[in-house]
Order: sequence, then C-alpha cells, then structure tokens
Amino acid sequence: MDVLYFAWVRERIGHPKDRIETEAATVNELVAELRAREDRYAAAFADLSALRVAVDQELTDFDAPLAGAREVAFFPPMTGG
Amino acid sequence: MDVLYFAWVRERIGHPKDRIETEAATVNELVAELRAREDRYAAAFADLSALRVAVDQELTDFDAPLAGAREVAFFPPMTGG
Amino acid sequence: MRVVVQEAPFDFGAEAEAFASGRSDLGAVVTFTGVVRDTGDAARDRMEIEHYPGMTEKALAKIAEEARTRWSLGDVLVIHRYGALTPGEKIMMVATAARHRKDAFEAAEYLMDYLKSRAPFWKKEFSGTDTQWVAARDEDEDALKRW
Amino acid sequence: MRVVVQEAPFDFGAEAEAFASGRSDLGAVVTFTGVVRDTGDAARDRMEIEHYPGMTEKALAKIAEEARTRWSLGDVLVIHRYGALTPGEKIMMVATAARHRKDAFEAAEYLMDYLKSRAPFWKKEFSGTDTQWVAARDEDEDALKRW
Repeated sequence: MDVLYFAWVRERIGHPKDRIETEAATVNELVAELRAREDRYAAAFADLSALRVAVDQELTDFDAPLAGAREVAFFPPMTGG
Repeated sequence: MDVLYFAWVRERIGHPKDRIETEAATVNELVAELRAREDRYAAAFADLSALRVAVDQELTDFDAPLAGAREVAFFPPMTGG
Repeated sequence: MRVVVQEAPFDFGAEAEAFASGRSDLGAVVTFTGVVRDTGDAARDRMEIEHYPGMTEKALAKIAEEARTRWSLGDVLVIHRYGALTPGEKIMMVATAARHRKDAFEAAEYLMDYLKSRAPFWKKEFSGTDTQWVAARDEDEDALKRW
Repeated sequence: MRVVVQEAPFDFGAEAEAFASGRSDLGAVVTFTGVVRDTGDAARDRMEIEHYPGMTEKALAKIAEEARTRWSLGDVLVIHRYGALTPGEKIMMVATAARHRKDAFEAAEYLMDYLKSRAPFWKKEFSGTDTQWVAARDEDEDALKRW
C-alpha cells in the first residue's frame, strides 16, 4: 500500500511517500502502526483532528476500512480556491 | 415642464416628449391633466399600477410633489440586466 | 468605479482581464454577463433596448455606490448596452473586486437585482413580424426584498 | 464541462471570453477569480500551492458534477493552478453559464465553497525568511453548511 503525505504532514515526516505492508483493517489501525514507527511519525499524527485522510483518492474518515485500498493519503485541512 | 414617455407608453402616446405648462402640484394631478387631453393619453394612463414615474430623473411615487420639477417621465416597470 | 452606457458592443474578455488587474490587495473578483437568449416565451430574432439617457447613468452610479456602502469593495464596473442586439450578444456586465469572495459575490448579485428592476432600460423582442415589450417579472421585483 | 489543473498561468480574459460563447440559450454567465493577495495576516512575498495529483482532478470534477445536478447549468469551467505564485497573480477561476442568473450565481458560489475546503490544495506563504502553511478557516468550513 502507498501512503502519501502532503503539506506540513509531508514536511514533518520528511518524505512524501511510504510503501507499506500492513494488515491494518482501518485507517485508525494504520495510524497506530505509523505512530509506532518513529518520533517524527508520532509527531505528525499527534492530533488527528488537525488531519484529513483520503483512501484511493476519496476523502473519508479515520474509521474507514482499508480492505482492497491501494493508496492512503494524510494531509491537513485543504486550502484551495 | 418636459414630460417624457418610454417604451410602450411612448408608443401608445405616439411621441417621446411633451412640453407642458401646468399648475399640477403632484404627479397624480399631472396624470389627470394628461388623461383629459386625448384618448391615447387616457389609454396610456388607464392603469397606473402598470406605470412607473421619475421626477427629475429620480424614481418616485404618483403622489410626489412637482414643485420645482423640470422633467417628469412615465414608463413601464424596467427590464434591465 | 466605472459605469458605462453605450450602444456599441464591449469586449468582455478585455474588460474582465483589465478589471482590478494589478490590485494585489483584492483576492476575489466576480463578473456577471447577461447574454441575449434566442428562446424565451417565444423564439426571438432580435431585441431592442430603449433607455432613458441621463437617468440611466445616474441610476447605475447610484446602485454601484450603494453596493460600495454595503460591502467592502475595491472596485466596481458596470457596462450596459442599448439599441439593437441579436441572440448570443452580450447585453451587459458587472464586475466586483473585494478582499474576500463573499463581498464580491453578494455585491455582484445586488448589482444585478437592482439593475434588473431599477435601472431605466426596457427590452422589446422581435420575432418575425411580432414585436413585444418584455414584461417585468414578479420574481425580479421579489429579488430586491432580500437586500 | 472542463476542469484544468496546471502550473502555468492561464489567460483569464481569453477564458472568460471563450466560455459559453455562441451559446445563445444561456442568458447568464458568472465568473469568479481568485488572486494572490500581498496582505493577509502578514505581508507575503510569494505563495506555493501543493496539490495531490490524480485526486485533485477527480475532486474538482466531482464538485463540478454535483453543481450540475443541483442547478440547471449549460456549462461549467474550473481552472486551478499549483506551484509558485506571486501577489497579484490569478490562482484559479470558475465560470458557470445558465439560462437564469440565480442558477449561475449559486452554482459559482457552491463551486468556490467546495473548492476551498474539499479540493486537495494546500497553500504555503513565504514572507522574507518566514514560511507558513495557510490554516483552513472555520468560516470556510461553515460555508459548506448552507448547501
């Protein structure tokens, strides 16, 4: 599974993308795995209310299932327009 | 005083402008004088709810005073834009 | 602020591009353009717009000034044509520029609502040998009530 | 319907002029343009816009499609840039065309409200040696509630 990071999440983690083998059933389980990796991941995922998540390029919630997902992305609230 | 007509009011009366000497104190009194002139004026002013009036190029009401007015215009509801 | 009443066509693209250009304090620009439709209550070949020279310019300027008192606007443009127009031609445009989009949108809608019912223009439609003055619509008068 | 995501500047005047041109069934055209301001919470020298290639185009197309189901629209255009921009530059534009002005205005406001908070763009400001990610504003999130 590809895990992508954008904006300050990308900057805090230090790179834009991880390729991850995971058994995580939901986004929350994936977040728990990522937090456990290194301090910079724990810092990036410290406050989930400041984050948004997309699974296969669709915005979703942190309790969304990951079955079949190929790409998960984490980023701050969007500021388009 | 110049009395101007626009759109179908102009067409019904047959010309765009009259120069009138009047003692009318209000628009309503002016309308009464105009109605008495000829049938085509009576026809044009038959239904005041279908008309709007401007005194000296400002929209106003039919009971507006005419003291000092130089130009009165009658026309249907506007359809700009 | 610029208010233009003219018979000639205007260059919408050039006007839109030039409006508020170089004003880096204004984050939001809204334009509205009115186009002659060829299908209304009846098909139409052309339209003629009559206006009240003198009052028209004053009425438009007053509407634009009122918009500037109600919203925080950096600039306002109103262009309105009169005379003969054919379907597809642009009748008029308004443009508003503001720091934030809410002001720009609301002011543009306000300008349009007032322009429709309070600026001295009258439209006449020509369809074959038929002619008809366009009737004011109740919903256009009602639109003023929200302001 | 056309959705464009690009790094290069776009020609607003030409896009505005070309949009819905020749469509004499559409009486109302609205455009909104977003411009980089040089004064926000702090003066800014430039801005960089990051986006999510792939998702961005999908998200914009979905927002535009949703607008087409909610309002009677003849055409919709969305152009959004990414990369480095300086104050005064145009970030993005939307355009809507409809028979009547209410549809064109509401759809343009809807597009802007969703584009602000639901399209994957992130703005970073550069002021001298300071950099700062632009924070999402509560009022932009609140704006979605009216739809």
